[in-house]
Amino acid sequence: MRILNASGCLDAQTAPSIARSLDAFVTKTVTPLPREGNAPPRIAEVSHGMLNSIGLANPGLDRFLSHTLPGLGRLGVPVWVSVGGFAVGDYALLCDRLDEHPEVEAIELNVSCPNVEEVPAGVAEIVAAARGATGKPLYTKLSPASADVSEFARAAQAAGTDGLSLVNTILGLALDERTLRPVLSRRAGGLSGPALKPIALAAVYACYEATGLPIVGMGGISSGRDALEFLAAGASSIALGTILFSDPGAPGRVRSELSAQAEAAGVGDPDNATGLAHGPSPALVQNRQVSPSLSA
Amino acid sequence: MRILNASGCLDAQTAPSIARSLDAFVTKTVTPLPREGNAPPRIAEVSHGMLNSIGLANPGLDRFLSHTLPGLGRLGVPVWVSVGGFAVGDYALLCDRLDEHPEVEAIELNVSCPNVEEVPAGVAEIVAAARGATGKPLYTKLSPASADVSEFARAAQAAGTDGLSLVNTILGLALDERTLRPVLSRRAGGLSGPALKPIALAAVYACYEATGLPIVGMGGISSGRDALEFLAAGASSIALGTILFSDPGAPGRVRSELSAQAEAAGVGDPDNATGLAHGPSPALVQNRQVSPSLSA
Amino acid sequence: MQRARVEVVGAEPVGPYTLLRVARRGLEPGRPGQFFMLEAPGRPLPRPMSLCLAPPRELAFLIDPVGPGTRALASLTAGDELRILGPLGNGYRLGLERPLLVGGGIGVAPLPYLSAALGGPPALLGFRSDWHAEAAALVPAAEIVVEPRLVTEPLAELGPCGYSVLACGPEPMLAAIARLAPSAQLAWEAPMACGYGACYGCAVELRGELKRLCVEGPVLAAEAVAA
Amino acid sequence: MQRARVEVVGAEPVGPYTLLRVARRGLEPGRPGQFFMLEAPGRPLPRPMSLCLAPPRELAFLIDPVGPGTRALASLTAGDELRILGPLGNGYRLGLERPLLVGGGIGVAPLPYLSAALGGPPALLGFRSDWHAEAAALVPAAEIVVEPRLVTEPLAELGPCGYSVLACGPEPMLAAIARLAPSAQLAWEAPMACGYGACYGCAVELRGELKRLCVEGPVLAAEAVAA
Ligand SMILES: Cc1cc2nc3c(=O)[nH]c(=O)nc-3n(C[C@H](O)[C@H](O)[C@H](O)COP(=O)(O)OP(=O)(O)OC[C@H]3O[C@@H](n4cnc5c(N)ncnc54)[C@H](O)[C@@H]3O)c2cc1C
Ligand SMILES: Cc1cc2nc3c(=O)[nH]c(=O)nc-3n(C[C@H](O)[C@H](O)[C@H](O)COP(=O)(O)OP(=O)(O)OC[C@H]3O[C@@H](n4cnc5c(N)ncnc54)[C@H](O)[C@@H]3O)c2cc1C
Ligand SMILES: Cc1cc2nc3c(=O)[nH]c(=O)nc-3n(C[C@H](O)[C@H](O)[C@H](O)COP(=O)(O)O)c2cc1C
Ligand SMILES: Cc1cc2nc3c(=O)[nH]c(=O)nc-3n(C[C@H](O)[C@H](O)[C@H](O)COP(=O)(O)O)c2cc1C
Ligand code: FES
Ligand code: FES
Repeated sequence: MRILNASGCLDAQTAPSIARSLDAFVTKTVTPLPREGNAPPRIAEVSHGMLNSIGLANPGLDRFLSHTLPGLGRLGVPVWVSVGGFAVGDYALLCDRLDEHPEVEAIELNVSCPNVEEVPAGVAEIVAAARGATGKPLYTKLSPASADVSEFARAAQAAGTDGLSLVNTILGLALDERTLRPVLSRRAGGLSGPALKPIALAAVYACYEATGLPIVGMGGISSGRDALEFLAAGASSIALGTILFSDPGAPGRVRSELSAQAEAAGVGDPDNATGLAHGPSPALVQNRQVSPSLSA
Repeated sequence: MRILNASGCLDAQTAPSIARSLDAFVTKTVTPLPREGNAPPRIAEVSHGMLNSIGLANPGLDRFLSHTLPGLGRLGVPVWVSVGGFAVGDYALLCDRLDEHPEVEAIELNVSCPNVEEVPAGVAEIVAAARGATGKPLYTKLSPASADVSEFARAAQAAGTDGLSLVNTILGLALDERTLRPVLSRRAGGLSGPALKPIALAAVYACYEATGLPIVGMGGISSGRDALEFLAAGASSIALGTILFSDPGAPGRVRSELSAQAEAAGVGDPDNATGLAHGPSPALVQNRQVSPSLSA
Repeated sequence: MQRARVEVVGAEPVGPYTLLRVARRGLEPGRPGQFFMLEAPGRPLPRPMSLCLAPPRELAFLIDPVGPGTRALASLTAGDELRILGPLGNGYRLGLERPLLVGGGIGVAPLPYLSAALGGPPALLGFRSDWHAEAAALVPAAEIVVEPRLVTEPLAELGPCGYSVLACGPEPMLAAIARLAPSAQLAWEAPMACGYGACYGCAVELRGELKRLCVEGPVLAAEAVAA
Repeated sequence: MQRARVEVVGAEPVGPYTLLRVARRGLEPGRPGQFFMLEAPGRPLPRPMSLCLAPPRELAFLIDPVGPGTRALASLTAGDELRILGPLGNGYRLGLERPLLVGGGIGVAPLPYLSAALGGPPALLGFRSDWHAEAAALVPAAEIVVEPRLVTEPLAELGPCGYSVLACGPEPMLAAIARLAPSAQLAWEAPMACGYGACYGCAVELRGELKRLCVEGPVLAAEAVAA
């Protein structure tokens, strides 16, 4: 069980000590060419989370490899590189170039960024292309915005992904308190934080059942209890995103809360928690406690 | 601007006075045959909302027409009937039978219930079939669980829907505090309440922009402020769901809060608020106040 | 069914439970076995609670803190305000020859008010521990049974001696009583979002059909339950 | 950048604003113009606030309640606790020949601490009303301008007389100052989720490129801004 940061939610260069408090650092999504991202305003708070329309601001692959990666290599924690593109070839190119770099432990395929006009081609194609370009572990990151996310997970598995990162944000809107106009210049943005948690948990549960692949669970995780639930739903590691903004100490806090919670739940080591929510029919388990069914 | 209940969130027979406090009453989704719904437990609370897996429990069309509808006709408020099925023909049948009944003001096509194994056929087909079967106003109810809900809205418009009901729930999961097993016997259930609001607001905004159709906005509306935001995003009416469980007096409260909010926002009558969030580039509006862009 | 925003008058511990007393504010206490939906501070949904006592100008609820909602309710203090709705559902049928109250654990909650309505009939109360059994003080003329012994044992010993049993408690206990005393009236539980028939979440199986417990119950005739 | 959970020592109204004083708890006050991220009770994200004053063992912030986060912060009272992070960003460059402080509205916030660091240089403060102008009392040697008159008017009258301007205020004012005094140091604002470079939400356009204001600023040389 490892605690990572969610891609785009931490810059190891401006906050190295926080990056070192993680079991692995995940970069903001890198694209083949540099991107400034969307016009500001590009973040907005909502009652139980936040919206972002950063739009994959990043230095581009070349500059990332020449200026960013070397520093990350000296961090002292494993580095995962998140990659994104607008065509299958982009992913192949990115993975091919990253493959040579020993500092890179794994590659996360962001096939689900909601903030770019261009829609990425089918998940399967992307994963297959990436698989062909690198031997490094591939984690495919999916959005929960579909009728059945497990179909995408199965497609990714068939195409050779080693694991899944669940979930990315889902589109939301916030209106300015005074003007009633969208706060974000792009109008809608990706919803993250506590409001996303039940949706993310459902995605992790469904994809674990459908694929059995290792899953990095994320979406509104703010406490050790949340982390434990993601593990129980099927995650083998968890990632912290929005919570890092209000509590940069979250990695350490969540880690200790998780150990306590796992103890309390009688699980012992958090590693034993993965998949606990599956198994014996929950209906039965429920009956022993609250069954609203009167058939004794 | 009318205030309705969200389908499945109020029974006019057990709470007629609450039903009468609405501008129109919407029935729980009726299916051709009776349905008991899913096995309990089929509701669960989450931090910022709730999950349900009721599964369209309803008496079925025949009994609805013979036993339920006559009573609803005597309520004194317009009646909308929500219909659902598992094949295009179901919707045609339901609309055809309802068409004869003057008590029915409008029909809501629930093409998005996440709690039934069977996936309804394409939205366009369903709407077209329903359109062919009735002259009554048709409101197509969509789920926000798709990459682009406005595509579904356009399809419904092309097929002849008169309006849209946005949004239905999106799948979520809750684990039991003690057992870490899913609380619901169906595991996942539809997420509703405050957590859904930003997602619903984005759907209303996108579908209004895409179709200009009348929209009944819903999803976490708990206050007059929430209602005003749904109107600004493009709704011409709003529906109250989950809030009715904790505050059956919500219709009256939200109505008065909304008038006050509309006044405060300088809109005057809430009817004038529809679509306010559209229009002049929000980016510009923002710049006049908080612009994070320094190019003066 | 009425609604009101009421003020907390007091909250006292009773063993592991909390007796929450709120101002009546024009709300009827209703019939024993009926319940109220109490706003649980910070939670999206209210929680169903049986009326435990109806002191003048007050309504009192006995709360077992089993999760977030009940913990929030149990931590309310005098002066706090909360929304409450009720009385709801169908209570116990009264006017019985020889009533016998039977409660298990937090199932004791509706019995004090019921006992008062029936003029203090005999009662049989089962608890997990002596600490939990402190709640028995709320019920006059109560015989107390503490685990490992179960209330159903003395009940079985009584045999078919014409008592009309009115019970509330955990499901296995109620199921056992249904077998011992087919004429019993039993108060059941189910997760409830609304309490007034709106959400269909409280479905329970009655005579092989799913029904809304908040509408048909929570008090049901034992026969109705026989699966 | 340090983190701490601190206690509110006091919160006093200053015109429409609130002066929130918290215990230092080992946090450095930092350089004038730097800011802290303050947990806004009940809100998912913290809010950036310039350090206004640094009394012994305290940090003080001047808060303009413009929305949910600042309203929550302004309603804190002595004894409440909140998480705070800082000092963050780049403050004003000090050691200037003839410093002149210029503030507009809540832009007065960082000036009291800055004024103390510079030994009470002259200051020019603009406000929407006399009520708002009460905040000027926090800055020694301040000339006050109330709308319809704007601070930029007396500033223009001063002409190019060798003052080094250090300013904070609404964007139009800063933009105007940038034109009047190219050597000025200006403290800008942008919505911020993290304050330490993690979210890329505070992007602002510098020399034609989007940069993170919390990393490059919030205090920037006027030239840097020229679009
Ligand atoms: C008609 C009616 C009357 C009731 N009267 C009382 C009363 O007078 N006093 C009182 O303390 N409680 C009463 N209850 C039970 C009470 O409503 C629930 O315990 C409460 O809703 C649980 O909410 P929670 O958020 O605290 O726990 P939840 O998060 O809902 O559940 C916490 C844990 O308790 C278990 N649980 C959930 N629901 C129940 C339940 N109904 N009973 C037991 N365990 C449960 C869950 O499995 C979970 O592990 C009544 C219930 C009903 C339906
Ligand atoms: C580096 C820095 C230092 C700051 N120092 C202070 C300070 O010392 N004292 C202080 O009161 N404020 C300060 N601010 C501004 C303050 O952080 C914002 O006003 C606050 O975040 C708004 O949050 P809210 O939830 O109250 O309002 P929001 O809901 O975010 O906004 C409410 C309304 O105010 C408008 N608004 C949003 N953000 C801003 C903003 N940054 N400035 C003006 N209007 C805005 C919005 O358009 C909206 O209509 C500073 C900002 C930055 C970036
Ligand atoms: C400001 C911000 C920027 C993000 N940027 C990226 C990104 O570049 N690539 C990516 O795959 N996900 C990105 N995400 C999504 C997060 O990695 C994560 O999937 C999502 O925020 C849910 O986790 P959380 O609720 O804990 O934040 C971003 C999220 C936020 C809030
Ligand atoms: C208990 C419950 C039952 C529901 N049943 C239905 C239904 O039968 N048909 C339907 O179209 N939507 C149904 N919904 C969805 C609501 O109509 C509404 O779309 C959703 O709850 C979002 O609104 P809210 O957040 O205000 O509750 C149900 C929702 C809940 C909570
Ligand atoms: S609790 Fe909602 S229908 Fe019974
Ligand atoms: S506020 Fe997050 S990067 Fe500047």
